[in-house]
Amino acid sequence: MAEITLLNAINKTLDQQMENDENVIVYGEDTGYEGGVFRVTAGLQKKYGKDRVFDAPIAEGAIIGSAIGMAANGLRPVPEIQFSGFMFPGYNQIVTHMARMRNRSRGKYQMPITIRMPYGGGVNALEHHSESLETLFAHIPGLKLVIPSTPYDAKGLLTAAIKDNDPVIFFEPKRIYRAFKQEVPDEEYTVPIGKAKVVQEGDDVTVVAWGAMMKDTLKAAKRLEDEGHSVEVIDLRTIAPMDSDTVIESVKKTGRFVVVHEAVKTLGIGSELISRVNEGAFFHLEAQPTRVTGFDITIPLPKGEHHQTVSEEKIYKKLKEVATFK
Amino acid sequence: MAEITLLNAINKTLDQQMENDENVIVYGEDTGYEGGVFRVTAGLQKKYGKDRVFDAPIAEGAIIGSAIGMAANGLRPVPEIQFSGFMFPGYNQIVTHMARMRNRSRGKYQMPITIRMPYGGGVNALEHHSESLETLFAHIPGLKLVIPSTPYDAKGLLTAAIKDNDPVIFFEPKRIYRAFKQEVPDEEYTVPIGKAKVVQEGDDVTVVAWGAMMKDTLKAAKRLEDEGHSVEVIDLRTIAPMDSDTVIESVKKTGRFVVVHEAVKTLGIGSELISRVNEGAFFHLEAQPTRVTGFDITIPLPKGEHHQTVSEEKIYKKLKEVATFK
Amino acid sequence: MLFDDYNPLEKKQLQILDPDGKVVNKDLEPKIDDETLLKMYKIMRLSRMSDEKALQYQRQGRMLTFAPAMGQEAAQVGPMAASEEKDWLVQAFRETAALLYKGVTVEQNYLYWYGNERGSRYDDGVNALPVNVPIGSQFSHAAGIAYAARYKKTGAAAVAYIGDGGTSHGEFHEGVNFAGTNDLPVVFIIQNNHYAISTPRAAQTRAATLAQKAVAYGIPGIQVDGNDPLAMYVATSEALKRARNGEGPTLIEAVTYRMGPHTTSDDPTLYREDSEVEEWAKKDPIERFNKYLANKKLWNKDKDEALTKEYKKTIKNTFKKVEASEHPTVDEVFDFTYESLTPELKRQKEERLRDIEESEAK
Amino acid sequence: MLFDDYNPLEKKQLQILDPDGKVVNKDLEPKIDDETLLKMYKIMRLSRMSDEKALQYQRQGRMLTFAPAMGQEAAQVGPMAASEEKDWLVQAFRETAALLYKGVTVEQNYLYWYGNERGSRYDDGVNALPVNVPIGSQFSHAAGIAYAARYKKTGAAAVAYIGDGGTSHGEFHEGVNFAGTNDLPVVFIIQNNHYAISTPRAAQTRAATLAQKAVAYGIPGIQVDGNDPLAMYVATSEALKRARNGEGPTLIEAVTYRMGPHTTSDDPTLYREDSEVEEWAKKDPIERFNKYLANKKLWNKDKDEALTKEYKKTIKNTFKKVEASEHPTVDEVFDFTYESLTPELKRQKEERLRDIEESEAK
Ligand SMILES: Cc1ncc(C[n+]2csc(CCOP(=O)(O)OP(=O)(O)O)c2C)c(N)n1
Ligand SMILES: Cc1ncc(C[n+]2csc(CCOP(=O)(O)OP(=O)(O)O)c2C)c(N)n1
Ligand SMILES: [Mg+2]
Ligand SMILES: [Mg+2]
Repeated sequence: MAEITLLNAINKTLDQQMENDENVIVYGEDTGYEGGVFRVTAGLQKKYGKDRVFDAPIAEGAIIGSAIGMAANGLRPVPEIQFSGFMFPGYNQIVTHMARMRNRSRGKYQMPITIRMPYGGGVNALEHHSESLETLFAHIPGLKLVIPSTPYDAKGLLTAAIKDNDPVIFFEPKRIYRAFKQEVPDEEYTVPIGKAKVVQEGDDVTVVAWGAMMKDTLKAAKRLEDEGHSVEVIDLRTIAPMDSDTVIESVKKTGRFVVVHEAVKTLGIGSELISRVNEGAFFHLEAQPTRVTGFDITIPLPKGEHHQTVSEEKIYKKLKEVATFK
Repeated sequence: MAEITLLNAINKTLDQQMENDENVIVYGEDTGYEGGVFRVTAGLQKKYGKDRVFDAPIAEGAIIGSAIGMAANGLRPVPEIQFSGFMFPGYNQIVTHMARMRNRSRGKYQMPITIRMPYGGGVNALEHHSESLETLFAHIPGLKLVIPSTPYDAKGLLTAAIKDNDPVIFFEPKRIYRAFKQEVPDEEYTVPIGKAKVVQEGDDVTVVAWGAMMKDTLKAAKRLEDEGHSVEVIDLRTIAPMDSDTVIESVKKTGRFVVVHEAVKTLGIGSELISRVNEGAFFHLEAQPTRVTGFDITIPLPKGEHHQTVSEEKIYKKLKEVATFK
Repeated sequence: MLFDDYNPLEKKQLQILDPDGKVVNKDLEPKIDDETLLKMYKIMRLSRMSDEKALQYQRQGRMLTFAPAMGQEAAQVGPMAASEEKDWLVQAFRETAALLYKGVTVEQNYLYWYGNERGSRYDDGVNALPVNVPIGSQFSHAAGIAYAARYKKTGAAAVAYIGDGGTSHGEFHEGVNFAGTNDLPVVFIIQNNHYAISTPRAAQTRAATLAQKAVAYGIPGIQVDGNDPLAMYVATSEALKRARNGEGPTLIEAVTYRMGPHTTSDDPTLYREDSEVEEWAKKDPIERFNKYLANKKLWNKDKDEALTKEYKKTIKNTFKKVEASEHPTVDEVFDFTYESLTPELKRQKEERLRDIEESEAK
Repeated sequence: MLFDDYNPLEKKQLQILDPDGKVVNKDLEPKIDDETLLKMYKIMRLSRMSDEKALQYQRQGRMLTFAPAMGQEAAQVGPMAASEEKDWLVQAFRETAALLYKGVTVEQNYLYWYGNERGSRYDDGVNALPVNVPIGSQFSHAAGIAYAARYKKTGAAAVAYIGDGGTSHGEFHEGVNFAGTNDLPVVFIIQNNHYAISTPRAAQTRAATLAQKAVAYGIPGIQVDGNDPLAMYVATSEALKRARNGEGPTLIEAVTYRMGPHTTSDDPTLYREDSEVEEWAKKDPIERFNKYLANKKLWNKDKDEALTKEYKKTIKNTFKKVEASEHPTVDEVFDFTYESLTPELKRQKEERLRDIEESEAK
């Protein structure tokens, strides 16, 4: 068991899954020879050959479309989209085919595809490199969407995704690719898709976050705990299918609810969580359920991005407001 | 002033706007010579020539992309997407450029583009011809989305959309294209974008719907009224920017809230409305805010579509449940 | 070789059987065994008759919208006869004859257009993807299938269809290019039936032929008389040979004509002249092939009449069966969203079942 | 004519000025006035020097990620010199030299890559779209601009850029095809700099040249020595003539080389040999043009040194100005989402202003 980064965990998991299952194929733009612009797939082509790890032409439609064909013919492709902001040219394939092929063929063709894509802001990036597009996947029946916040979960969720017989979008929080290390077992294990994780139990308020926002959320929660409030922190981990049951159970206990995400506010994942909390725990609510999110604007270029950032401070303030509401 | 259908109202509005502004250009797949598969643009090419009304190759990316170029160079294009389910190949242009060009160029290039597309189910159509994809537009900063439910509003909203200096998605409820006629003034007028309409005042419960669902919602409300409940019915009309203020005011009065839409439940427009109602009228709520929506499944082909249909009966039942909740 | 001889840039078009059923290109006449020749003919007839009958039913309000293949049967049956069972068919949405040849039943095909997904679950062993409605998006599926076939060394290739209108789509480009760079075993067939709904071929692209688009991908392209089943057979055979040899994809343009409406929602008289349709009727692929078989003494009028009678009956019975079929159940519309129901979908399904119960109780 | 003589299918490539600055194709040497020749040279130098300096700043942590145009200046300056002020530049994201020629300032360009949208608001009258990050998506913008130009009879054309990698994208296909069917006044220029990040040109497509992709759209295509500013000038002039004559678009492949990293986030030593870079250094467009101007007695060492000195100073001062520039304000990040703020955005903006106030109060 070694201490590794989230990025390293993904690399090792791909390696392990390729080792264990010859049907796993990895490709994308610059994914092969170079090992990806973030080096997530580094070393794989050398180890498994060009047949299993290759560089695709710049054509997200063909990258996802070919994965659909591969899956129909028995492979388990793990294509990479270089940044989630560039998934749009492949979105037609994702929505109109990948998410529907099982249903369309009444189960004849399943789609064991895992699409990896780095997402999220805070890295001083160019336009289209900082988006958080959870909603565009979670709204589509037939898709699953997972987001790890730790190296351990990255391995477990990616392993589960690759073994899943349904298409899984695997969002990689690139801001914390190398932010910290964690002990990750060498053996294969899965973290179940569809199960949120109660990271910290508490009684006064429930806060839900995921991905890169977990760190800031935990810090904000810590500040609140230091001030004597008990905070239940949930890492949603799977965005779709959303484990609202775990969240609702928690809110039934705390009566207060805050959801945190980088994505824009309107129709962000927060809107659905608030609706489900309403549906499941309305009469337990002691304060209005609240979201801490990005504003409804285009992610600014780096010198303006701080205006859009969901900071620890912002989360802390909202948590406090909700926890102390009377 | 003549009694015309919603489809006819759109046709006449396009005609009038082309007449009044030579910068208005209409094109799309089969939009020119034939006048569209629904005949919405019938007669326009003959009247205004091939320079202003033409048939585009089947390439939604180029249809929207060229509209972006036209708009940057001073025109007001009104492209048609044949069915909203086929907007995906153009979605990259919509999200990554059309919605952002004003911001990216800090106001130098505005995007006065109106994209028309028929949407919604209930017409015994093939796969991908029945979708309700509001969320995919309303979630994107920089886009506007309007949906008329009557011939009068169709003309007023389309006129406003074409005159708007921002990109507007104009959803056409094809199920009611020819369902009924209404008096529509010949003169130019606008229905303001961003303003919901209180169609019917009431005190006991607020129900919000739009597009083809208005008819069923009004019928359900009528049944409830007949049983002695007073129902406030709001036609949202503009989905983005969402006029939640009107809805919140109403809920403050009624204390009860139901939203109705054809789209799937998870992250449908209902989720955002419920969240905003929470944010704006939480302490007025006497029952949990509720949604009547499609299920989270792929729209079935015609022989199974009834399973997914949001029927008058379903709306009625939910309205009654909420209105009588104690 | 064939592809060098028939360079689309030199305005060459491959024809073996002329509209009168005469072999005009003896050297290239393929050696197809009698059984296969008869199967080709019969499938063409079955496809045509099932389309015609469905059109009738549609006008009676008994069938829903569908896309008839009438006129394009040769462009579909030729390539299917040239390929093997292990090869994959990746259709667009107008490939009735190709599907029937591949082993899909008239019943399945009818059931699908009748509005039931059960009809697009082809039997195991029938290597064909379901109808693909989003124009252009299927070519990369074919590339992926071919990738998997090569990787698993099954020796199979993919045969993929698109329309003339579909060639304008970005995903056409991406799919062929992806297959090209990877030297994948795919045969890409464009059925140029001269229209995309109302939009004529000329409005799709300035290129003189669609076959010449192959140049963009560094692969061979050929224009073929798409109403000539033998020419389609030969071009596809050559392309499949290349594919299996690891030489990569080929692009075939089948020049044909859509004799019927785009779909049953379409009124072609709005945008094309009857005279044009009549001209093309003279080049009908079925009549042409009938004469060829008759010349070969493989077929005659009596046999033809018997076949017509037989098919009439089976088609009628099939449609009755389809009309009597159970509509999609609650299980069916919910259970194939994922491998297993999510908790939320379970709740929603229960809600739907409750709704049905309540409305039935009334 | 030119496009017939230089058919990419015959493996022809247009060159006028060889790497030693010698005119090897006297017949085609364009008659460019001295002022323009000097402008071309100076812009190439300015572009190169501003890239080099920004790379330095970036290594010091003072500049953010950007995409240097080093090595590709001729492919950008030639076409801009051949076009008129009214013509539109539709860039990809590596067109520093083209932008500078078009009237964008080094300050604006720096400011943009420094992470401020203000830098992509080019002055009124500068007909150029901002940087286009999504690969391939800009070609249809050029088609639309050209459509509007023709419709309004302004006589303007659009000159659009894409990379070799970009040609694989579906939107490349759709954009060129759309322009083709409409005979629009566009010149499409592919800068084949041999790499798309780490991916070599050969992995993008099986086509022997990128110019031959023109065949797919029925338009002329030509491969040009992209490090030769005169050849680029001539090819673009001819293409613009066609465009203005209503003859439609042209596709130009400029064969060049990216001398620097893809962006400053990239390490090219991971995927290419130094020897390759050195080979291309010998074909440098600026040295070549310098020699040409020297031969013409338009330029000399003294002038060059003076220019270097001047540019060093202005670039340094410019960057200082950019470093000292105000970061985007709350107004700026909110107010350009729509023409006017929506009620919800107004609330959100107020929230942001309150947050700032509160944190400043601390
Ligand atoms: C992406 C997309 N856009 C639009 C449509 C609507 N549509 C259905 S068929 C068709 C025309 C197709 O023409 P062609 O490719 O020539 O095939 P044909 O119908 O002639 O067989 C169109 C535009 C669609 N199905 N998909
Ligand atoms: C749609 C899309 N996919 C991926 C990317 C990431 N990306 C940025 S530049 C680039 C390579 C572009 O190569 P090329 O077109 O040859 O241009 P060059 O960088 O060589 O100028 C890629 C893949 C992107 N910007 N857009
Ligand atoms: Mg066609
Ligand atoms: Mg390149």
